[in-house]
Amino acid sequence: MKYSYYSGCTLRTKAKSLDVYARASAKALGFELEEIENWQCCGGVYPLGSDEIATKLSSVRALNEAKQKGQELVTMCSACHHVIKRVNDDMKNVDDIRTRANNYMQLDEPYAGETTVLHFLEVLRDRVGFDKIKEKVVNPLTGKKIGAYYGCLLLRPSNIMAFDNAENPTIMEDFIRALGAEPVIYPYRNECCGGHISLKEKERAASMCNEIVKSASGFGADMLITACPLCMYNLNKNSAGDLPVYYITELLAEALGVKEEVAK
Amino acid sequence: MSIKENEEFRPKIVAFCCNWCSYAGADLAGSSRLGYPADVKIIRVPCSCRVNPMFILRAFEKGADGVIICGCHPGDCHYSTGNYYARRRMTLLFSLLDYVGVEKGRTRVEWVSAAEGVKFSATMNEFVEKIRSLGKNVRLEDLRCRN
Amino acid sequence: MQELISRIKALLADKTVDRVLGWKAGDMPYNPEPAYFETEEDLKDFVYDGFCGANLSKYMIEASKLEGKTLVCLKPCDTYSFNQLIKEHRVDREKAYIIGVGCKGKLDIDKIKAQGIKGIKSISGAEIDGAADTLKIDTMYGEKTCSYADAMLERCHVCKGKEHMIYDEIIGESKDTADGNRFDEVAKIEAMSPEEKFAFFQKELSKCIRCNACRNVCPACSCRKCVFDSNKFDSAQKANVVSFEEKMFHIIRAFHVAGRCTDCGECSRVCPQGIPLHLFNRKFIKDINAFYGDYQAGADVDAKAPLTNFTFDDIEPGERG
Amino acid sequence: MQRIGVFVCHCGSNIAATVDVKKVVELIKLEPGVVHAEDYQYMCSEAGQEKIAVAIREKGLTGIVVCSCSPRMHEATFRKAAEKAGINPYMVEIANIREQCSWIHKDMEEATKKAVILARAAVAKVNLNAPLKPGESLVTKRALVIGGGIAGIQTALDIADAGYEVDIVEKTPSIGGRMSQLDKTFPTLDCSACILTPKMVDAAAHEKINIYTYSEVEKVSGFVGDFTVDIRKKARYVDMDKCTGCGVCQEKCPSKKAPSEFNRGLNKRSAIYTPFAQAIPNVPVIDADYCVKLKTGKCGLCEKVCQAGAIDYTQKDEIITQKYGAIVVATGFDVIKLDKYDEYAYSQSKDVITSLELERIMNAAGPTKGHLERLSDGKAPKNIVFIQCVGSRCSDNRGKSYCSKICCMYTAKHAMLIRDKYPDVNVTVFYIDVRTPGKNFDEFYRRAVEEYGVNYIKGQVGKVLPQPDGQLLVQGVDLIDNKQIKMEADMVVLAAAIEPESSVRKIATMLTASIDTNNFLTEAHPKLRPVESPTAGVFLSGVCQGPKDIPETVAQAGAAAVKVVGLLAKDKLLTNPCTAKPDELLCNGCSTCANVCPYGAISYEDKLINDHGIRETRRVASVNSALCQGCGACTVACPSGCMDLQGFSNRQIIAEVDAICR
Amino acid sequence: METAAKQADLIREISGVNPYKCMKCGKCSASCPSYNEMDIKPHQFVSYVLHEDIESLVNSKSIWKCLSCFACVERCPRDVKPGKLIDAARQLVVRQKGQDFLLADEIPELLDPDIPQQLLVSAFRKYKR
Repeated sequence: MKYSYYSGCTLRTKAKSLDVYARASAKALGFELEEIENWQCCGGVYPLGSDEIATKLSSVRALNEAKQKGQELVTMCSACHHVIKRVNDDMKNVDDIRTRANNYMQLDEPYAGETTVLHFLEVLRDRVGFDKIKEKVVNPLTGKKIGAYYGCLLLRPSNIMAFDNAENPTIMEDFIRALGAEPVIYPYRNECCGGHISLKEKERAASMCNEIVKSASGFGADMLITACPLCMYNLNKNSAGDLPVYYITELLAEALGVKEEVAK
Repeated sequence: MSIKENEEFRPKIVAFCCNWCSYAGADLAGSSRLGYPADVKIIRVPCSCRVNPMFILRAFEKGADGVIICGCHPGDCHYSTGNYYARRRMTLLFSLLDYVGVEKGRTRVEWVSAAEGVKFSATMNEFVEKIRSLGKNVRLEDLRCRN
Repeated sequence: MQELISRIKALLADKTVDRVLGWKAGDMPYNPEPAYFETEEDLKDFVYDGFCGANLSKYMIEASKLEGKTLVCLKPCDTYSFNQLIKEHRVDREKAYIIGVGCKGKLDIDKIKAQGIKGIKSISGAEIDGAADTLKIDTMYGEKTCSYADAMLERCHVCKGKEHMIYDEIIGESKDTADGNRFDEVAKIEAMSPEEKFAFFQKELSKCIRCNACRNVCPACSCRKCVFDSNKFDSAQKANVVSFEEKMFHIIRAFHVAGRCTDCGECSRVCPQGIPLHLFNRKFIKDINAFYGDYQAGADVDAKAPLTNFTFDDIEPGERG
Repeated sequence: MQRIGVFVCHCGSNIAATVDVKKVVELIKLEPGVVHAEDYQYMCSEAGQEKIAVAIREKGLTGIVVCSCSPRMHEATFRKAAEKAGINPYMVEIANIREQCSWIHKDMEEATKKAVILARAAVAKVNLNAPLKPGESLVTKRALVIGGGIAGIQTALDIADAGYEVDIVEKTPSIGGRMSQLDKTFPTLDCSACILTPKMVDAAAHEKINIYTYSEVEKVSGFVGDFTVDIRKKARYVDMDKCTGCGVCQEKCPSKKAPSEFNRGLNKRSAIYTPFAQAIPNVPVIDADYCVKLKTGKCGLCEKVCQAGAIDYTQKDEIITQKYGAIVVATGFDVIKLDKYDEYAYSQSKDVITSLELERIMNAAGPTKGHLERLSDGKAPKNIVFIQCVGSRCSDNRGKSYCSKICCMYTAKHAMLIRDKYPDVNVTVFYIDVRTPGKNFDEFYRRAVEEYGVNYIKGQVGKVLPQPDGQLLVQGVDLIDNKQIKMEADMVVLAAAIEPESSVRKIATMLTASIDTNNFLTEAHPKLRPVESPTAGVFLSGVCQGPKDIPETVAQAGAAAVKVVGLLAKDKLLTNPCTAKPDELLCNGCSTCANVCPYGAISYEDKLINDHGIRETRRVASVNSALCQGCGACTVACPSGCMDLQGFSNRQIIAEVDAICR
Repeated sequence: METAAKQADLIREISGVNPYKCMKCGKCSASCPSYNEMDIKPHQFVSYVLHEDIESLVNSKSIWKCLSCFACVERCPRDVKPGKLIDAARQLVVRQKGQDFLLADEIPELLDPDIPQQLLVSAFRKYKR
């Protein structure tokens, strides 16, 4: 099975490991992430203004390329996923945006939201299946107590993201269970890490991250996992650093026994 | 300016409403002051199944630009099954009208309950808008080649 | 045909039947017409060949009122109409003795003429006992030939099958003639733009002279009094005030027979203006099949007709088609 | 040609402010058949009706058109007036120029033009009207009440006291309904069971009331005065005649893992059970999903210990068919599922509960024997937070758009009861508005604040965050102080929205009673006929019609009962004369009409017909006008136009179409 | 005054929010993680737009404090989506006044070697035109 893959800027630089572990794990699980050509940065934040078109076009290009190939589009970074998924929803359901974006794009065939956007975790849950992953695990992470950190962008707004129950999600917990570890459920897993404010307001980001880490460790977590490089940065840099934070793919690669391979 | 207003196309629209749900829905739209264009004129029938295709064609023959039939929601017919028959009849009739080249939007069926004044008004606004965009009904009024 | 005639004679002779409903030779070799035969003597004019396209089932409505039994010759497709009439209590099965006659496809004289064959004196090869391969036509300009299939009515190319749905006995062989898809023509129109559709039907229906031939021949159009002849809808037939009336007439006629029309094709066969009227009925049949499941009127007397039936999940008007 | 009089009503300014009534009068006079036209302030008034009578007498009118409000409002009034003045009531037609004209249009010229057209259509119709005479049908003197909660019980008692037989059909093993689950009631704080149980006993003991518990309505046919209903009596596996209600079977039953419906699943019950101690009938049922004997064939303990020999594992569902003159729907409500409100951590913490669950916790027969304690660890709470409007007043797709009406009051009740019994417990209520319309209601709420020191905060809660130590961190806002609040609580109580009981949709469909988008049954008129369904003979009692509290429910139950009694008191009903009528000369005898008739009103007979001199026996349709309800399905099924509907004939409707399109 | 009405219209248009739907429950403000940093609170944005006091909104520091975490959007029982109003007000500022919350000169000292590109991109989008 092949998927179109949108890595995004950070996964090619600061968050390389998130990317390489994902590809290695995909291979081990029998699917391939085919990076789309000439992708452009998604912009990091979804342009909320209903009259903003230009800032949505990079997503439309990626979506259209996947459509041309007849593939589903897989994303990894929470921000990219949020932006692309929402732009796709606009293209599908908002007449005005679709018309104007297509006027800009001048494609052979107008794009109208035909592509399915999947987050890597959704591929694992809905295409591969956590049961199957469980079978493929060679190094079960037995005994590890892991707090899943979702953040905001993957889940909200739930009517568009349609990723999981926004207030009581389960996908990462099921993922953790599939890897043989024990999920720790704590109420701050869908609270914001501070996001972009950490550039100018480090202290505020720090206090928000500390709340998250405190809650997770209070419930007995000994590590956190995330799918987002910015969350990763904030949790690492702007918290007291009591808990190690890993990318979801790193743990997956480890459990599947392909982590060493990547290191080589 | 007033000339332009006069020129504005005001369609003739006949709405058949079943007595139990849709006519009551229209009354509710009225008592809630939910307006819709005066182009719509309602004919009360006991049930949507009372609407004979003959009535619809007659309306078009006499110059109507759009015909809409409103009945109880499927499952809620006052006579248990009337709207089911109406649904089949109208499905086939509308499909045939489309087949002979009559614009699809000129006919419509909508299920409106007695509690749906808002829906009634919204539906009528939408329908009038649609008919205005389609313009005057010429296809059904006159089929024969002139000359 | 000899087998058929001798059997008929026998049934008349032993008083099993009081009269026979069949076809009598016309003034031309290609225009036999429906007729009653009451004596052996009458039967000398009896004919059954490729030109006997007329569906006799409708005549049984009146025949059912007569004393005694009427023998009626029904082609396979006619038996659907007869069944439908039974379902609607219009004919009396007890009053009918049905001989299912074989059919090798019925011929359309206009198709022969369209091939440039004129001044026809006689035609051979149309006999029911023949192979139905080639027609030999003796004309004022010499002998011409024509392939049987090329001279067949449109309806025979999309034949429902040569099985009789109801009969007392079957006489004569049939030959499968179906080589086309019944709904191709309809699909072609459906694929047109609204403007093209309109232009197509405007052109066809403009030819209508309201002669009512279609109505009179149609076995489903068997009302004692047509709505267009009564004052029930203030729609009594009269000089056309507006030209809309043809359309109204044909749409309503098609609607009234929807779910009841067996697609016997008689309406198109008899139309003096050559309007393909079956295209209305077939559109309804196609829609009914698509929306509510396959249904063939006249195949099963006990089946619920599509317009007197429903399901909770039926599609909504305007949704498809 | 008719002699038609047209009467245009001003309806005060309701019509006259937007429609130029004088102009309508002037223009309608030009219509064929119109010999008289006038306008008046209020046509429906005594004086207005008198004007009609005078015109009928003086001008010899044969038909009447009243341009006024909806025919659903005053058609009957004007028909009666016409009848009194000596013409057939069905010679009256209404042009609806209020609801469908003056109230929805603003431009006077446009509205006037439309009013004239509507009047013209009505005149065109009346020109073709014919006098009609209603038939009669007999009334079955027995009522059915669907639902055995306080609404159903009260309706049944009131009907029975008037001397008519009543059957109550209740889906659960006991009557009592939601009220039996409540601990106390507002605004008096008396014990719910203490006031409900006597009513349950009265109903059970009443010689005119017959109770089918553990039963459901399966099929309804017929019409007002003559309904036929199939009731499914589900297999109880206990013989109701033999059982003494001793309760030994429930004690001995080894399967005690079934969640107790009565206690909202907060504790378990045995497989053989009565829902609660005061259940009526006091006869248990066996829950087939949990009974070891019914599932595996082994066990049979209850049978062994039952001295009365009442256990019968072979019992089957039973269908009872009964005739009724009237049906009352009293199906009640349930609280909504909270799976879309996980920000309040209902599914994550046992200490976040609904108010109805709190009722059970506060109740002596509840899972904690009436002690206020946390379900997670059994500790006594010190701080309790109540959150209002959970799922009510929501226009997103998660909740209900309506106000559930009872939550403000029961929350005040809960707060007060807790502060009264446990004065050291702090109670905080987050509210959007406190709605207390009702006698002594606001006083009640104020007592909670002023006398009981309940802390009311105007603002909502955004999220409830369970803490590692088991506390609940409540993050909310105080809109008056303009402060975000984070407070710790031991328990959070959610005022979850209420919604109609889920079975109501099915029942409404069977009864052809209409239902709104929220599944509440629709009343015939929101103000003037609040306890009647638009379907004749079907009445509404309690929350199935809309949110209401106990006093309102009881009041409505009584009102519904009066309507039923008023109906059952009649021996015969006049039937709608607008029935189908075949023209025998045109009938083909094809039976198509009979195939679409929902009432089986059409039959066929062989009849000697004289068709313009031709005499023959024909198979022709005949309509039983007592059965025909006048839907008109047959008229369209009939290809020849032989079948027509009186009062809505083909020619009348065509005339209306022509008048509108002219 | 006319400009105020125009500004309010513009905000309504950019955000696609209908402030009339608000029932003033405050759940947005109850959910907001930046509440304490804001001078004008999320629920107040709705009424400010309703009262066409856009001047106060564009001068508010709240527009730079919103994290776009969508908690208010997710939980609003009336589908008002106050977060979109805040962003629209921010848009007005960066579009019309060319004002930046982030100056080019500031950036070097804010950088640290671990900063992911994503952070810079997002911050640019949120703070600058």
